[in-house]
Amino acid sequence: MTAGARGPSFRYFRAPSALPGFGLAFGYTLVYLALIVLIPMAGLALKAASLGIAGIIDIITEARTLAALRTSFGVSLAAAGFASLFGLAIAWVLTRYHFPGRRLIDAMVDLPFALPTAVAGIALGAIYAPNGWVGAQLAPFGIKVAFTPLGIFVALVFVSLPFAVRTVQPLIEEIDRELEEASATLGAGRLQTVWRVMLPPLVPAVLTGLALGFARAVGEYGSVIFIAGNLPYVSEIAPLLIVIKLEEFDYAGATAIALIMLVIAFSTLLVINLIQAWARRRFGHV
Amino acid sequence: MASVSLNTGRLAGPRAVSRRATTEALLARWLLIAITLCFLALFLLLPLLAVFSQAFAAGLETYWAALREPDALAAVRLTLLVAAIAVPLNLVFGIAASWAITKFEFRGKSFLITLIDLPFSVSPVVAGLIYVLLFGAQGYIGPFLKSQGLQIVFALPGIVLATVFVTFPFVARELIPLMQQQGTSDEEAALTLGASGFTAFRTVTLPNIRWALLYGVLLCNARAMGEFGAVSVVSGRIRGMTNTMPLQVEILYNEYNIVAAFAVASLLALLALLTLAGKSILEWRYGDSLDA
Amino acid sequence: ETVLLNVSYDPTRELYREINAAFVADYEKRTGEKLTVRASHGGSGSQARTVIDGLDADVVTLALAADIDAIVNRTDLIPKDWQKRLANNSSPYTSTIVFLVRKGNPKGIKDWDDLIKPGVQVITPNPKTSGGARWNYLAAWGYELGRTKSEEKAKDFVAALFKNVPVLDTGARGSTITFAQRELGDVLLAWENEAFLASAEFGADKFDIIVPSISILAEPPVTLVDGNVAKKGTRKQAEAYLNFLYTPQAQAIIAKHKYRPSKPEFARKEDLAVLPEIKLFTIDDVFGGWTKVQKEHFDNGGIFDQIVKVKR
Amino acid sequence: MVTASTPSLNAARPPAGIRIVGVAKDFGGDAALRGVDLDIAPGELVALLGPSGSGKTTLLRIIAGLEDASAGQVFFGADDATRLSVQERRVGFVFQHYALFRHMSVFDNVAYGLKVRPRAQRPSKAEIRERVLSLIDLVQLGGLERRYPSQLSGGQRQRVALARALAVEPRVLLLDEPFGALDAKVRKDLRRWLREIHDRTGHTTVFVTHDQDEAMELADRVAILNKGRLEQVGTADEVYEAPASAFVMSFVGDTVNLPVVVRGGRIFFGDAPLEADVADAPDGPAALYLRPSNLALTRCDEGGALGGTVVAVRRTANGRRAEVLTDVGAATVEVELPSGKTLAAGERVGLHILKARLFPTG
Amino acid sequence: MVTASTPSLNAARPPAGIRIVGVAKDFGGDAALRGVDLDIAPGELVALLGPSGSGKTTLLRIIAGLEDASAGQVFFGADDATRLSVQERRVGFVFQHYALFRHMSVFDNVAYGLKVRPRAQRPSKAEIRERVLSLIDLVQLGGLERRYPSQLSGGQRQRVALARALAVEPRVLLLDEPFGALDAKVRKDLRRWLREIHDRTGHTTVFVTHDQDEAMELADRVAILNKGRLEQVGTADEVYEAPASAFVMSFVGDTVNLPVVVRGGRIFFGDAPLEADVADAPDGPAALYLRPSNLALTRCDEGGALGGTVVAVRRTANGRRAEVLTDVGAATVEVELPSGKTLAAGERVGLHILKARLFPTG
Ligand SMILES: Nc1ncnc2c1ncn2[C@@H]1O[C@H](COP(=O)(O)OP(=O)(O)OP(=O)(O)O)[C@@H](O)[C@H]1O
Ligand SMILES: Nc1ncnc2c1ncn2[C@@H]1O[C@H](COP(=O)(O)OP(=O)(O)OP(=O)(O)O)[C@@H](O)[C@H]1O
Ligand SMILES: [Mg+2]
Ligand SMILES: [Mg+2]
Ligand SMILES: O=S(=O)([O-])[O-]
Repeated sequence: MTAGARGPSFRYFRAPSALPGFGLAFGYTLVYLALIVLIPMAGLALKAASLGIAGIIDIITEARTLAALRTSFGVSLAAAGFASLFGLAIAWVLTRYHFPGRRLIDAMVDLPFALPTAVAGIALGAIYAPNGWVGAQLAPFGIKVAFTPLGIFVALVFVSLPFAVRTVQPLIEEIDRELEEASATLGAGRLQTVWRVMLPPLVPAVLTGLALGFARAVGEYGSVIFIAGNLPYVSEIAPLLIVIKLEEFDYAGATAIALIMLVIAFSTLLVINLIQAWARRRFGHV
Repeated sequence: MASVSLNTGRLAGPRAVSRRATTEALLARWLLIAITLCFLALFLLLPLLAVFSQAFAAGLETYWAALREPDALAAVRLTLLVAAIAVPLNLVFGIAASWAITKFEFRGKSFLITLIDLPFSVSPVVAGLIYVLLFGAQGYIGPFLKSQGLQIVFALPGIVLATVFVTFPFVARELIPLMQQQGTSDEEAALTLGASGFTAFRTVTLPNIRWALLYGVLLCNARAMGEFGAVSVVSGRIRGMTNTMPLQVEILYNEYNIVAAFAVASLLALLALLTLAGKSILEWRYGDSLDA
Repeated sequence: ETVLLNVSYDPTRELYREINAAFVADYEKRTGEKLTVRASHGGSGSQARTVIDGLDADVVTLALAADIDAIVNRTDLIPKDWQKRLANNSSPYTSTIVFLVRKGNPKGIKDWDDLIKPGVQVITPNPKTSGGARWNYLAAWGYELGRTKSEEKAKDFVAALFKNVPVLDTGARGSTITFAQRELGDVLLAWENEAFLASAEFGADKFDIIVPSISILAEPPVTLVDGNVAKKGTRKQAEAYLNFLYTPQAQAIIAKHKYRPSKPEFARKEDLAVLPEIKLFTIDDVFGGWTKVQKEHFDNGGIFDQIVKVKR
Repeated sequence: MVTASTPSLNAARPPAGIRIVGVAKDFGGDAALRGVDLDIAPGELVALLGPSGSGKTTLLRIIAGLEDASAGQVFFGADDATRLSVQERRVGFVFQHYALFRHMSVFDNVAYGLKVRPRAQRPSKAEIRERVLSLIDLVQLGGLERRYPSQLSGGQRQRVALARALAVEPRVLLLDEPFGALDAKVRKDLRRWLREIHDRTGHTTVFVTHDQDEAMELADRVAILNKGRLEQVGTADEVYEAPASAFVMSFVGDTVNLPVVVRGGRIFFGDAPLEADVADAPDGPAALYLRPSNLALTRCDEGGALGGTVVAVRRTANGRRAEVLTDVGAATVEVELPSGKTLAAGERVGLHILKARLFPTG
Repeated sequence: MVTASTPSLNAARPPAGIRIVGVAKDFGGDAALRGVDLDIAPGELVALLGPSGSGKTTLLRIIAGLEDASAGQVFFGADDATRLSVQERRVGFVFQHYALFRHMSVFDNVAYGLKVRPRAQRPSKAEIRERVLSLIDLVQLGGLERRYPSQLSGGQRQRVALARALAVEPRVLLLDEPFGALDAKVRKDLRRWLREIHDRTGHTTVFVTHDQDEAMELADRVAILNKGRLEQVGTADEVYEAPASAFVMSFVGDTVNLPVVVRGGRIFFGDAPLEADVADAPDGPAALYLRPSNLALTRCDEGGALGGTVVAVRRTANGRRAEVLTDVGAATVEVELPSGKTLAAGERVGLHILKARLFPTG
């Protein structure tokens, strides 16, 4: 970039730099972002706006919509929470213990990232159906997984698991051995050390993982529809309701629900950022 | 596993006593490992096994036949084509975005990062919907484009767009933390040595990020080939034309062709496994240059 | 090369695969022109939606007239009088709704009123998105209405029936899978052809087909999408395709796939023989046509919505 | 300065001495420690000094019980500490990088050791509060008790770490390069302050450093480790004036080192006999060590002086030094210049050895 | 040492001087640089010395063109460098953390600047090879050219960085705390070695450091920055002996600082008049700065001496210092002890000021 382009008029927007290519890279980023994400989203907003606030509220307060949103958010929260809990344990085991096959298992945690959701859906459906490998074991106890909200839960645990593990794992790796030793020299037993010294700094990461997993779970479609049963008021999720509304030619309804989900997605991102800002202030890291 | 005897009482000797300072009791460790293994087996391993066992349930012959079916082949071809378009697009975008974000200071940077992250948390179904709203025959610009003979939704462009949307942040996400950590001094060094901006990028920046880039591309590709929700909304499900592999899985499944469904699924699962293997190899060999 | 796109509904996958092949061969023989016919399948409602949103269908072959009406109402692709353009209300075949139960009929299901018994699990797709499900719904309604002559009772009856539904798939095929493969539920309300197909696919030793005392005459209509063929210049071929459906060759194929051909004389005797005798009522007789039914029962806030709302 | 009297801060019981007997440690490669014996008197402050990798940290961790010795024993007073777990040893350990709990305020960090005690031994809340606050006062952080570690400077963090270690009334206090991560200026301040605290509380203290200044200034005695072996233990003066080995001599303070040969009690550098004042030495090759300040500059032709040429004169922070290339042996020797004396490169000078030590080599 | 003659390493043309005129820099907060003027002669080695945050790096980056000045100009010889891009300035820049290209071998790192030249100016492969190898020899890394940066020690990496910067025949050489990340021992070695290289290649060199020893030892002249302002530029002796400000005095070398009052040309510390030897000073409060070596110990009752009590005697690496609490003013003063002299805490002494400087305060 020439000296001229680094003139004062630019400075209020960005700090000058000797490195070239900002204009090109930034411009391309914006244009691409606008084309792929912003303009289409604006279309959604426009469509929703034509409904008016009252119209939107009408649609999303429909009993069936509310039920679907409740199912989506409730089960997603439960699943992300469950995944976070086990994710913490898994991350702990993978970073702190050495046992045969650890690397393999570590690699496997990313499976839900890489495995297409539809494949996961039919596979989970096949396993947890009353005649599947696991479902058949549970059936005698009257526990039904597939085609119940529990099935949604299973699918969503599957998709949110890697978020839970991968956000805490680096932090566990980073735990300063000296902290544990300091705690021990101060007289704390192992359980006290884990509970009072090692876990609290992980809380923001666990929350971040939970929020990421939740955001992903709420939007998940592919794996859920194969295992959910899709019963209105019981096991119907919001993304499916969007599809159903679309198939009923109810664009307005679909848009309104999509909008609500977008708002939730935005808020979740916001919450994640807040958690991270807070953690940075408090712990000096995320 | 560390070999620590359980009787770590005072008489057990010094070795056993002090190890406790930084690790849990043996029993607790075993318990945790067992829980982990069970959990992962139940949620990750079993589905994977299910895919392959069902795919081969009727023997190898049937398996191959299912994959040689013209519709299946068409789906494979379409999926590869979509990934071949979407991944490079997002690759270029990822590099440009992370260059702008990590090498320069400007206002609204964190807002921009949030926007880039947004597609991660948007439901794939919504991702499909927004393109239908925009490009559908009832949409904002669909009728105009259609009058120009341009078919977006229910055709390749729509499928590509939806795929690009859901895989949008993958490469950028992988690069930004790494490049942030690497700072600008390497590029500055190159400049002081007389390299032009582009030369510096080509000879210094790119090699510095190559493994993270590859990793980002692997994940982006896996997701691009596996996307279901968004694509199903914009696909139109035309046999042999607009069905990607995941959609083909659903279709076969719906035609009672369970073996064929799982056969195609097994291809996707294989792709996932290859992706993970590639990632593990990268991490193992180039761990430090992947560090975020 | 000319490509025709037939947008159809779920259970016709196997049917149109064979018909398409036959038509392409026939058309080439007659005109020397090579054609490709592509098919798209899904829940009937959702298929109509994709056409409305711009899917370039040359012909639509859907589960019920209301779905084609939806296209008519929301676009100008198809003229209003489409149903008059072809014989038999544009339905080259008809079908009906029967019950598929598990082998030996352990719950002893004989007729519609067995479906509302406590403890009986009924599998049907969602009437909002599936054409088949709407026929299911209307058949049940018509049965009770015919028995009691009371709209109220009919509504309660259908509500009770849906209370016994544990899973609502979006298409007929999804429900069949749920019932047959995932072994959920005691009885599947299915297209007649779908019931036969399930038996064939999963083994006749697994299911019994139960024919209720009365059912509905389902008339899946077909039509040309004039707007699209005009643009693509495929009118000639698309019309030929639809007309082919009424030919002896196609009618035979239709019967083979357990649909009821509009011209049974062209079907093979043994194919017709397996189709049971069944008393059928029509939608026009009992409900006064699709337009009315759609508005009263299935539109937003309609009776179906009220029924499932009450369910909770 | 803290003015309030803080009686409760002194070790509740009299401080214990530490006895280290034949401690060795082997990590699999080279031995990290080889038969270290060290007696530390109750209330004494000993600095462990040595180059990187000499085993200082290892020895400290063995004392604390964070590491097991491969051989040997550690006694706290009369107790065999080797049989005690870390928790039971009650050591106050201060880490180089503070190891503060980042999610706890200063107050909670300091209180931690008291709060995790079994209920029976735990002081009441009010007692804890009082004790913690007086400790925070002791380390001169009064008023900062609600801050978090990330809101403190490095020096302040290290003081919190010390207060935390002191809170549990440790029997011995162990510090592993506590000021290693700090600026030179802050280090200097903290060093004096630590000595004051020590004098006030009277803990038996072991202090690891690789900074000789720090060790000399702070400690009652300095223990010098080299490659896992204890080379010398003594006061700063003893170590400086009477180093037990060539390593100690060159590690503590600046030295000039000349390769010489002893023949019949006389010392030869090259061919030139040196009139260095050293104790009787066995014949054979040896290294003559001396301090830059133990060299006097004379006129070049003066008898007995080592002739040389000034190569450069450099400023140091507190004076100037000349680099002289000797005529014989071609060794480069640093000489402290008396203030005011000027010398230019190229000038010829004579060197006179005032004091030196001889260590046999070969 | 390298013996091969390396004529091609000397700057192809005579080295350019650097002239900095009124350079200021403003990052939005406090000004990082305020009107800095500095003339650097061709071939000179100037050290930029100053505390953290004083603007050293900023000034260096402005010279290199990596940062734009908010005001002022930089000249390389007669050329206005402000109008040149980074590439056109041809500076050799050495970064604190090396900034070596990790994916290139030592050879490729050093060759980089030659390889990226436009084809017309690019030397032939053989020439590049020869030049790079002789540079690698120059920095004493002969034989390591196929290693990767990760296989080198910190000191070796920094030497590669220097060779890389030299390879492009820079007009000026800029080093930003090049040894900041290294051990004290390695720093010391590299420092001399750098001076040798500089003397051999004759580049105009600017060297940033916050280590006074390094600056004093290495540089022809030292430029002292404080809060973005240039406080003094001069040789090491000038800066040490005749500091231009209180800041320079206390930043360079150890100082003792007494708050005094000047009345009628005489200096009072508390009530006591001091017979310090300072130039004429205006009346009013002032700070008297002196070096520990500028204090002489006398008998306590000697006339004119400042009475005090020894608080502590500490070893330093190369001698001993006494801390003395003065009777009047209760200031703590450090005094260098002549070698051999012993003093105990509690002893009474007199202090005699040999030399001091006065800076008005208030
Ligand atoms: N956990 C360990 N595993 C293997 N070797 C170790 C371990 N800890 C220390 N060592 C080795 O033991 C030797 C002594 O290390 P130690 O940390 O005690 O040195 P130190 O004197 O503290 O050095 P520094 O000044 O660098 O901290 C070194 O050679 C080191 O490599
Ligand atoms: N890119 C920047 N943006 C904002 N402020 C900056 C930037 N770079 C430097 N500063 C500020 O300018 C002042 C001078 O910084 P500079 O890095 O030049 O100091 P320095 O003398 O090199 O310090 P150090 O010894 O710590 O490297 C500091 O107050 C610093 O915070
Ligand atoms: Mg150490
Ligand atoms: Mg700097
Ligand atoms: O295909 S259906 O419309 O009948 O579901």
